[in-house]
Amino acid sequence: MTGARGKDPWDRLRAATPARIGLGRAGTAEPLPASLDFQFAHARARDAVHRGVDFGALAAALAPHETILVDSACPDRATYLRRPDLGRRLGPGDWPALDGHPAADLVFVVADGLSADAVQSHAAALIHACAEPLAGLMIGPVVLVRQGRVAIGDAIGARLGARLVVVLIGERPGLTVADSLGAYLTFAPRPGRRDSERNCISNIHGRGGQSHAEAAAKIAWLARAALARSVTGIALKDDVPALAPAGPTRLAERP
Amino acid sequence: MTGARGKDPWDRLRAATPARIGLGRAGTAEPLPASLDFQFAHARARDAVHRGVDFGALAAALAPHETILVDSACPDRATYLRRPDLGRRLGPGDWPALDGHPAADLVFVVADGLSADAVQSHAAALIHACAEPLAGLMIGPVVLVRQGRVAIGDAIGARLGARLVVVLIGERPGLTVADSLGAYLTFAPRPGRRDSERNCISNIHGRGGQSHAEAAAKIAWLARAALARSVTGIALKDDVPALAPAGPTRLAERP
Amino acid sequence: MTLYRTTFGGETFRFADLRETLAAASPLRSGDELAGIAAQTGTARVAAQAVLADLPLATFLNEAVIPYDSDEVTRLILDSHDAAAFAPIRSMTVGGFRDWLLSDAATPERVTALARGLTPEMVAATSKLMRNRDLIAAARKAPVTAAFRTTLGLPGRIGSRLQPNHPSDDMRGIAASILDGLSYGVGDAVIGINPATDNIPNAIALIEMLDELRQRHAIPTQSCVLTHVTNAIEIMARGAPVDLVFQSIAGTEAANAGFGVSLSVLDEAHDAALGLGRGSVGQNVMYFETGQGSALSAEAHHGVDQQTLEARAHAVARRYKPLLVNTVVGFIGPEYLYDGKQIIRAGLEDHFCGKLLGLPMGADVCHTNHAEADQNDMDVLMTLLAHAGATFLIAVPGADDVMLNYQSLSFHDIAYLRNTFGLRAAPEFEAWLEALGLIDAGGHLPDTDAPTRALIAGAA
Amino acid sequence: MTLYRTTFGGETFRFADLRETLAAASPLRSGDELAGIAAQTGTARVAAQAVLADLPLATFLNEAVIPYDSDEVTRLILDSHDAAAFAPIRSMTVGGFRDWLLSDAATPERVTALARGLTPEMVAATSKLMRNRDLIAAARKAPVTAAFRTTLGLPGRIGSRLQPNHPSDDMRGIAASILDGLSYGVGDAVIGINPATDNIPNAIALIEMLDELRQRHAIPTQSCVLTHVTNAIEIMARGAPVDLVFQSIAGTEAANAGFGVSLSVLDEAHDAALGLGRGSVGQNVMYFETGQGSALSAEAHHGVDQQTLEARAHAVARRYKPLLVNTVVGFIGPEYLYDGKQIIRAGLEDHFCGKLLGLPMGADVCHTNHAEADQNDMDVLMTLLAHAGATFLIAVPGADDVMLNYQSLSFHDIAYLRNTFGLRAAPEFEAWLEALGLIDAGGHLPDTDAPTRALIAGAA
Ligand code: B12
Ligand code: B12
Repeated sequence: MTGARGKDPWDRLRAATPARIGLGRAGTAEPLPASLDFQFAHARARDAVHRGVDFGALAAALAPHETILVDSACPDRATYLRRPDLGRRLGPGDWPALDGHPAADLVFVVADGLSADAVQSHAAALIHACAEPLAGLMIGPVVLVRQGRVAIGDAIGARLGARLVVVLIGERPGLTVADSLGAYLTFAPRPGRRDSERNCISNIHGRGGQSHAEAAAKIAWLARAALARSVTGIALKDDVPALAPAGPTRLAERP
Repeated sequence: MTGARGKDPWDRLRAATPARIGLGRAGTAEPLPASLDFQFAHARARDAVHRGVDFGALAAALAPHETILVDSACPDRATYLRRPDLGRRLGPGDWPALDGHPAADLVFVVADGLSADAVQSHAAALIHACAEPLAGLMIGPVVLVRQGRVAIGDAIGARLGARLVVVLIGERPGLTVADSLGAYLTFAPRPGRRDSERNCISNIHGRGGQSHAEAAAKIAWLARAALARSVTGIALKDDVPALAPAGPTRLAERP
Repeated sequence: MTLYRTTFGGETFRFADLRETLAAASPLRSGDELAGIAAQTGTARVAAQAVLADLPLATFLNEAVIPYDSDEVTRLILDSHDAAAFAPIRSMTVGGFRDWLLSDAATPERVTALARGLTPEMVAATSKLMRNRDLIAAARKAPVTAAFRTTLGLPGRIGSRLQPNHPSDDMRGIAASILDGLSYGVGDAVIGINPATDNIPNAIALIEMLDELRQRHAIPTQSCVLTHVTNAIEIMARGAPVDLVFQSIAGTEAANAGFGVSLSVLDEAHDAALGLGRGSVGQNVMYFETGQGSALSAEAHHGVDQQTLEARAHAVARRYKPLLVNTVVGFIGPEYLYDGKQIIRAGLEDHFCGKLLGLPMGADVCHTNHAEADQNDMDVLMTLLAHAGATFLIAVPGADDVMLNYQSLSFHDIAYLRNTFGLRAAPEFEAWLEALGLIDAGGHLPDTDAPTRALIAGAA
Repeated sequence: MTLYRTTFGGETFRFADLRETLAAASPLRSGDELAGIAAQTGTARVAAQAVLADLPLATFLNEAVIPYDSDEVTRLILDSHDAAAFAPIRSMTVGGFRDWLLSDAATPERVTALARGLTPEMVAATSKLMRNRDLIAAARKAPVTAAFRTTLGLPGRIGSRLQPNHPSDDMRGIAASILDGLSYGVGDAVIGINPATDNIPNAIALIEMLDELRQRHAIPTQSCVLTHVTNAIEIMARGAPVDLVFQSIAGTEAANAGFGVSLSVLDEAHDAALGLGRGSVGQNVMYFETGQGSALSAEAHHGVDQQTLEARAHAVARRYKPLLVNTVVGFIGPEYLYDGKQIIRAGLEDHFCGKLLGLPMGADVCHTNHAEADQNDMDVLMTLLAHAGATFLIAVPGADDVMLNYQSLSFHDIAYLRNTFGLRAAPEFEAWLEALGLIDAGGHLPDTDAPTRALIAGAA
């Protein structure tokens, strides 16, 4: 089935998803061009894991927010990949910049995680997009973390005395999407919080993912609910009516 | 066939070889004790690759032979394993100790190769065992090489102006035999010699291999033939009558 | 008192207890190194294996790696142990059991009869004494079938989960991926979506879409939206057409708590799903994912090695007679399974342990872009698992999950396994594929795309 | 003039010539890194593959990686190219050929008919565009049979070389290992000894011993003493009962010179062996070993990557219609194939290339103690090769060669492949095994050791 007969029936469907559909086949294998595309994307995604965030540029983009840059306990990328425990802890030092801030309702922590590209492309814009939906809440300084994992937000949030911490972090890069940002909300952050005590908003990016505005709206909905009910995690369900039309969706509908 | 019935028929045969015969089986797998033995031996053999030769002790054991210690171009073991090309060359430096020696008929080069144990256990004894069978030949100093490959004998032999170089080298360690020494003879050594221009005597060790006396006798036979016919390699065939009795050998013969 | 020590090659090796021995006996992997419990040397590892080999299997009934009083998974394991099923092997050591399992005496009938008499720790210990070869040969002796609308695990067949994820749960995008998968004959184990968001109305919309699609095309298969089990409970309460309830599970009570689950929550979900009575050929209603490293990641591993904990997660799963269980073997990242070699090994171990414990075990043969692995390693593992008798494998369009950001198998890979080695889809689903012309009588993809065009047209 | 460049993902990649493109397109391995010709980045590797993909297959008939005038292997390849066999694919590109090979249109009949129309470089280039999965699927389409006293390469069968080496060629020790191997049903491809010494009378003694043993037990198989081909010529001249003539070969004239051989020496040996007329069911009288890295090791690689050179060695082999060819895939060491992953990949490549070129290709699935590999990797490779249709695999007692100092497969492993997957020995040899009760009618080892005892007693 190397050469399809007639117009490619997948053309219309491809517009509906960034997924690799309608590749065709050579026997049961992907035809060579698809196979090469895939491997090229793999080589690129592997590189993406190792890129670093330009925190100076990020801090500038975040203005007028005050920013504080900290390191996790991981000295380098190789360690980061093998020692998630260290990525959850602040690195050696006193980090005096974290002291003396007035207690905030909400603190944003921006960690490179596994994708510098995600953080560089989306973190500042997302935080700015949150300004309106979060209006009225007391927001603390934005803490930027080098070599950080989600749970480092617990230590930082506790240190700043924040009621709620929102960690924006680079999700592991995929083949098609290498700049996907995740947001993790934890009420009453302190070291030892479980993942079941957080909420997550994932896939914030521009290739079919959630837009900054959509993500900001969700963060705000969850943040307000968390602050109102003093809880995050599985006890806090996102029950906003479905964005997508409920019920059967026919493929014939034009994208 | 986990439990064999009656006396183990392999008992007698086992004495004839260090090979892992008569292991029995669990289904088609090796029974567990045999499997563990194997893996233990593997762990040990891997360690053996990384051990270093005590060249001081070796030089002492070689007395009264004069010895000269040189390095190959490999700075360490990790490099040695990935860069055989560097193991064939002398390391940076002038190596003045190699100069000023009278031209010799034969020079021994002892290189660690892949088994320090082989060199430590057999090199000195073998060279001493060669004294008598090589009587009458002019023997140069013994050159000891750290991180060396067989072909480094070409550079050393040429530098010393030797007619024949005999490289004694640690063969890669096996599971059962980790101290096997090899001897490689090259007539008119000079960089660029091919392996087909050498002769080899292998498996010099005490676990069913060739004894020092046997190996010394072969080295001497080949060395004298090489010097007489000005050639080593495939043009020089070892045609000494078989040591083992020719013709069918019945297993019944008691070991 | 059991002494955990041995002399090997002249050296004496000592281990503090069962837990430490199990950890040291595990083939090298990064997660155990991260936890600081891996054997320090290759020789120590073999020595620990030798110690394990001599332990009576019964040891595991007396000595828990995590205390009975503090862990409900331990209680589940010991309380549900079936002494009668255990009887044939009660006097064996771990090493003796390994040898017996590989022997001709261990027929599939005898091996499968043992399942409820085996504890996860027994099986994990046994696996540590096996080479990859042995894990393949032995797993073949423990076929397990389960059924809902299709029957999975029959000999000579391999099932597949069709995973049509989309980064924002776009319905048309998901449907497009489903059609793509069906055109390769994929989806007999389940059509299962990981929803990008945690929103409950959104999950319901997806479930309804799946059900509508299934009914419109009369596809004999089951669907699942892999949201959190507490969401699923809520969703069932709202009357949505839920076929299978999904949950990620781990091998300790604390790790499960980190996942936000407990046996009582799972019991509740299982009862609710059974109550819906939606299966046709069977009533196995649960779908679980496991995977080495999750307990350590939740800092809830109690010093137990990740492979033993994985087997304990299997014990959680079997309480619910699931339709599907799969290890997500390279999914988390290099901190637990560093490279292709470790992923391959772990995949074979998890499959073996699951099967021995009586689970319809499958795998997500996968890796992330931060691991030292590539599709060649996946080729190796999928081919080996297919020959080890895996119940099902997961596949996504072009092997690239655009939402979870990792590489799994592609739909093509499932077709490769079937075409090249003559393996078939589940019989009910296969009949449907054949009726639509999506496969020929030999189970092969046809040399025409007309049936695919018809499928797409029918969906429009 | 062909331009070796492409644009991929916005970047432009350039390669100097065919040789450089082939090298950069090869999956990563230490030998190409050692030679300084590996792709510098992952993206450059894919770009080189893209360049290769677009090259017409005919390019390889016009552009030699090593000049025609200076290399007899190049001359052999080009002079013996069969244009008629090439005709069906003459207008294809390398990428098109890869796709076609994997398609249903490429039936075994059509694929095997191409062999003499393919050059090693074409096949090597094609393999570089394939994943492990593809190498397995495609190799299955190119079965090759050859025969001497047994018929090798028949469908559903896997042959085995029994390798009974001893560190000082002790006759009893060797015979003991042979009996051990026979008791596992091993030895249908050949009973082949690597003599520890290079002594000619010693080699003759071994040859006579093998022949006597074979005749005494009426074993339908062939034997070989793997001494240098120039020794074999001398030995045949002295009238010893030589079944097969062995030689290690490489892919360049200079590397072969380093091995002390040339086409004319091989021609001479081949003629001499044919002249003995000792085969019963066939007259394939040569046995060759190849293996990636040997040309580089001899500093005779001309900047060509080791996988392409391996395929060129296959072209040398096929001139002699051998009974057996095997790659010694992990034999040399980590400087050429660093770890299990590279060994597995190379094993599948070598098998694929050999088969496509029409060789009865087998493998020594092996590794050394200085490589990053272990028996788990060997389990993987042997299982994959068995399913890829390998003609034969090498096995030694307990997987430990006590003379060559490396680990190969054990006799047990061959039995595993046969018992677990239903593969069988060569028919003539299988009948003999069954007659002696060493296997049952299903090809399985029996549950009694009586036949083995009888065999040993008969040898005493
Ligand atoms: C890796 C991963 C996991 C791993 C986490 C272990 C680990 N060490 O990484 C495992 C397999 C255990 C896992 C489990 C689950 N996950 Co998850 N996971 C991911 C994934 C693929 C990547 C995360 C990432 O890159 N993080 C960035 C790195 C740098 O941060 P990190 O600190 O190393 O990772 C931490 C977080 O990722 C966190 N985490 C992982 N999953 C989840 C889910 C939730 C709800 C929360 C709060 C935290 C959390 O665990 C890690 C360790 O603390 C994302 C998808 C994506 N594209 O991001 C889904 C994702 C975050 N997971 C998801 C879900 C639903 C789950 C489960 C609840 C599934 C279930 N029904 O049981 C479970 C339980 C999670 C929990 N409460 O602990 C959803 C969340 C949906 C949402 N918007 O709420 C996502 C978006 C995928 C999806 N759409 O299905 N997951
Ligand atoms: C590895 C190996 C090879 C490799 C060498 C490539 C490499 N890079 O290592 C390959 C597979 C190419 C090879 C080929 C052959 N080998 Co070889 N090889 C060995 C082995 C297993 C280990 C050698 C070792 O550890 N060397 C030590 C390291 C540290 O030194 P090195 O500098 O890295 O290695 C060099 C030498 O080993 C040399 N070499 C390897 N084999 C031979 C054979 C001869 C006759 C000579 C002179 C040199 C030589 O090549 C290497 C590169 O220069 C030995 C068995 C053993 N137990 O030692 C057999 C062994 C040395 N080889 C042997 C033979 C017969 C051959 C062949 C002639 C077989 C044939 N019929 O074609 C060919 C051709 C050799 C040649 N003239 O080039 C015999 C020699 C018998 C004898 N007493 O003469 C041995 C003892 C094994 C055996 N009994 O069959 N071999």
